[in-house]
Amino acid sequence: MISSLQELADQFSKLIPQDAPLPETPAAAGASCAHGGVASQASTNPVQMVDYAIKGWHLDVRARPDQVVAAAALLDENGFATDAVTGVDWIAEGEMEVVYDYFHPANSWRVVVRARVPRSKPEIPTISQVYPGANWHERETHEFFGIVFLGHPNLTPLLLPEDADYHPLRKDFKA
Amino acid sequence: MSALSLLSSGEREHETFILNVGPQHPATHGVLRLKLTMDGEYITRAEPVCGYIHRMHEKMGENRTWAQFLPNTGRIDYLAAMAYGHAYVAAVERAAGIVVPARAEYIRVITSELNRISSHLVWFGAFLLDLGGFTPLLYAFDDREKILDLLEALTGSRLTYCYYRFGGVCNDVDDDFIRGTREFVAGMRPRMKMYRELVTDNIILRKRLIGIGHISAEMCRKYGATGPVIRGSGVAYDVRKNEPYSVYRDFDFDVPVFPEGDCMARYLVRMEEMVQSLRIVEQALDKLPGGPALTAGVPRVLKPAVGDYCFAVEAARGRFLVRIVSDGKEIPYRVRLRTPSFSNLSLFEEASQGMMLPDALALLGSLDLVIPDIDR
Amino acid sequence: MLDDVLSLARANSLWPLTFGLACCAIEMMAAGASRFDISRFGAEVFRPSPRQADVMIVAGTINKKMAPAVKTLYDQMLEPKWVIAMGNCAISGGPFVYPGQYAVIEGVDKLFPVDVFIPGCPPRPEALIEGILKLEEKLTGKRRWPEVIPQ
Amino acid sequence: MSIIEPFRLLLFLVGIMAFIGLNAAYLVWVERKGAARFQRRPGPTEVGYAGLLQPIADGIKLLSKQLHVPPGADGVLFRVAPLLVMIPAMIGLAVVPFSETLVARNTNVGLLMIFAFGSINVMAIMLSGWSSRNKYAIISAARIVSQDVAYEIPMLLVVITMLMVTGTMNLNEIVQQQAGWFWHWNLFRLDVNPLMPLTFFIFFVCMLAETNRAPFDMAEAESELVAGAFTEYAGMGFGVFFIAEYANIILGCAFATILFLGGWQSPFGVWSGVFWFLLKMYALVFTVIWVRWTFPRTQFYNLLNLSWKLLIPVSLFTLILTAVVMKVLKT
Repeated sequence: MISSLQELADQFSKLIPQDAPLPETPAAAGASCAHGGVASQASTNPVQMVDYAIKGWHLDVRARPDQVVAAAALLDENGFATDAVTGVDWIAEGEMEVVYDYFHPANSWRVVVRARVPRSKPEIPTISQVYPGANWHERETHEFFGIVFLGHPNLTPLLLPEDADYHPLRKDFKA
Repeated sequence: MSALSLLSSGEREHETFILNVGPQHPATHGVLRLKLTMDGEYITRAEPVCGYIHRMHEKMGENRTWAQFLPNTGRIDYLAAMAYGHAYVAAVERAAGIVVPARAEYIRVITSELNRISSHLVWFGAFLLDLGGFTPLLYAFDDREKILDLLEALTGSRLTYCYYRFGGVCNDVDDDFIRGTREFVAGMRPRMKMYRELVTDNIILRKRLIGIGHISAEMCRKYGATGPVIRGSGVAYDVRKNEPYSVYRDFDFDVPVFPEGDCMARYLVRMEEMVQSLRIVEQALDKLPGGPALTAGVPRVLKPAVGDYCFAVEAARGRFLVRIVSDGKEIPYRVRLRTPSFSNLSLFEEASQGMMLPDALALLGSLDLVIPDIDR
Repeated sequence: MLDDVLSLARANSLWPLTFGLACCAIEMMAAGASRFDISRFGAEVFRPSPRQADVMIVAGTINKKMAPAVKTLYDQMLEPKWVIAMGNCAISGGPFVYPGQYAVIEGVDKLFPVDVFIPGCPPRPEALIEGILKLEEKLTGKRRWPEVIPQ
Repeated sequence: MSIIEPFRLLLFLVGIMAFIGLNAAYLVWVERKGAARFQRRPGPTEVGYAGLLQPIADGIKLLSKQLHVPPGADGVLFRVAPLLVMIPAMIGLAVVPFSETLVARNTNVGLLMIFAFGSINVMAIMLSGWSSRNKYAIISAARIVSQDVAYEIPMLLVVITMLMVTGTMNLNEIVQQQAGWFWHWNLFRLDVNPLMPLTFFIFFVCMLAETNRAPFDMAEAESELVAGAFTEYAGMGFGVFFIAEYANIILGCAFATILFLGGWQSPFGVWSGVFWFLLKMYALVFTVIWVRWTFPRTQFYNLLNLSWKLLIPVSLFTLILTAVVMKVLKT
């Protein structure tokens, strides 16, 4: 159990070493200062403390897709609860971002973990075995963005009709 | 596997049947559908099927300007629309760096808490209706109408409020509202006592709720269940205390917590929350500062700074989180609405294992679901 | 003569289907509650089974996933039956219609015939009562109360 | 038997049918008005004076609804069930003495007859649930059988207790034994059964459960089983079940009045007559309605637990107690 967010940030730094650069496409590198949110605005450090009053969370973690399960397990050990899983379609950069929100039931801590997957092959491992509550969020993200959560037990549409084969929240979606 | 066990599993399969509860069913409060695999009256598997009232709120956010999305916030959770408007407005204010006057924050707290009481009153009535008691519903609606009168005079609508604006609220409160609210608070306290005597102490109700539908604190954490559900499981998690927003720091109120984790605990949490909301409203009226209720000079077409921003509030059903992504244009790039009912319902499948049908419906009622809040 | 008696009886005993879709359903409940009390017109007998209901109050948005279920409910209701479209969503899709929308049915009259439309988002309970009175008027040809014309 | 006896019986039969129909119609009105009063609203006011024509409008509407047998249902049983459900109430009321002379058939086994035919009620509702080919209806049918079996037993034990106290199965004689001031009523016969009020209470609870009224309305548990066994019934089929429900309440309350409250006897020992019988019966009916709009529904298994673990042992105990007390008093 951690006693402060700094401790958690240190553990995350160990989990996601800074020297391993994130796989960034040239398009993303060019557009990141325009779109990428706080993490890409500043340094390359994937683990950053953020001002809660400005952003609404404390710790921002940029992970590779294969690190999100380990990140979820670390947060689970430290008593965090799953808040939401969602996607953002960065069509200009050819990428999709999967955003994991966490809150702590006993403290005021908020952690955001984000990972980017290429738009052409949007696949990311599921965290539903760590947090069963992420199951539905991932189903929803799958149906709205077409992001495939590898290993998910039941990746069927949740809110759209059972036979829906469209992904409405993609930016290039036309009804 | 022996032939015998194959046979018995096959027979067991044969004995269960699938019961479709909903989309039109009196107990699902709307258009939720439950696919229950039943063994007699016992539920072996309960699979909620949602989406029957999916209304594209998140996609609509990407199709209209920041201000044009405001009416949508009133229609996600129509019972506690104020808190939803609050979260969205505050998230945009955070992104655009708009400062809200103190008077507006106080008015937001007063209206949100009144709305919370009215939402809990509807839950109270509908929950008792699930349990087969019809009369409390009408008593609760009686009290609710008084709140609606107050809010209607202030906001112009009875249910789907669109009252908050970027930088404040659209109408300042007048003396009539303040006097009416004080009268309501004074009149509501004896009614709470009456509800306790009439309903809470009823032996049949207690038999139906105590020890039924147990949800552990760990399960709440794993599923992200919040609001009265997690507080009924012994965790004092309340966004108003854990991540204090608006002016909630200024008020003296308690977070009711009951450790049992059964339907009765969740019932008592909500009943107690109404009392606490009355306390907050009273204090806010006492402390209500002067000044404007809307910041002047907020542009009609807003272009918040680039980046993503969150704002979480304690809605009547739990933690409501708005995550907005702005690309510096007049239209949001993405609006993500994390609704409490969605997470609260997702634990139903695990929690209802092996329960009997009436108990499972009591559990469902105690989660206090608003279906458009799940489907969005 | 017999027709008159029948339609008079039917008009005075409109049992609605317990069928709430969205926001308007709360106002429908409010119309049944003490302040507005549609039981005055004998219409408070909300029947959860479509077989026993006479009038379907479509109170809310119908999306493409829900449309087959609503259609089934309408088919399961027995003649004579009526439909009240309550609220803008049931009339036209209401605030949820925009070019390129993918989920909402733009009006319940796309699915089956509607007798009375009640505008509003959501309509007030008084409006629902007026809608029921309009339906009675449609059945009997007579209006129960003189219409109030706003000054 | 005189020559006019068959005509007299026929007249009574018609009278009983009219009585049931009128009562069912206006008890619905009383229930709707009463519920409205409990809930601080006016209730039906617009259809006739104070909504008095409301039941007639409902009745005509139900009669004029489309007839429908759901596809896949057992057509014969589906149609027969509403007819069967009326039988016990009709036969029961045929032996109920409304006053000393106002009784269709004064038989020596009236008590037995009511119970012998009472079970048809259960069978009819079970049939309706089973033949509807609807899962809610089947669950409801299963519930109602186990519920009525569970509640028949304590009710019978109570009736046997009363049988020992009165020593006759003739309902007319039972009432005549209770003549005089109200402490002669069986309810206050503490000398033979010190737990007599409790026995009455058990009888009343069992009667609520037998007639499927709240808080024991498992068969038509709206928030769980839509409309229970009657989910698929429409129009007059549903209307008949509605009437039968009230007819059974009337029968149950009439029976309680005869067994415990002195039937047509006046509480003051003079001016006895049918007026007193109706007054007592309607007071009980009103209590039934009152209970419905006050309490939530019990769970199904609590209902069975209540019967098997509490009511049956207690009613057995009162039975034995009565036997012992009577034996001691007589010797």
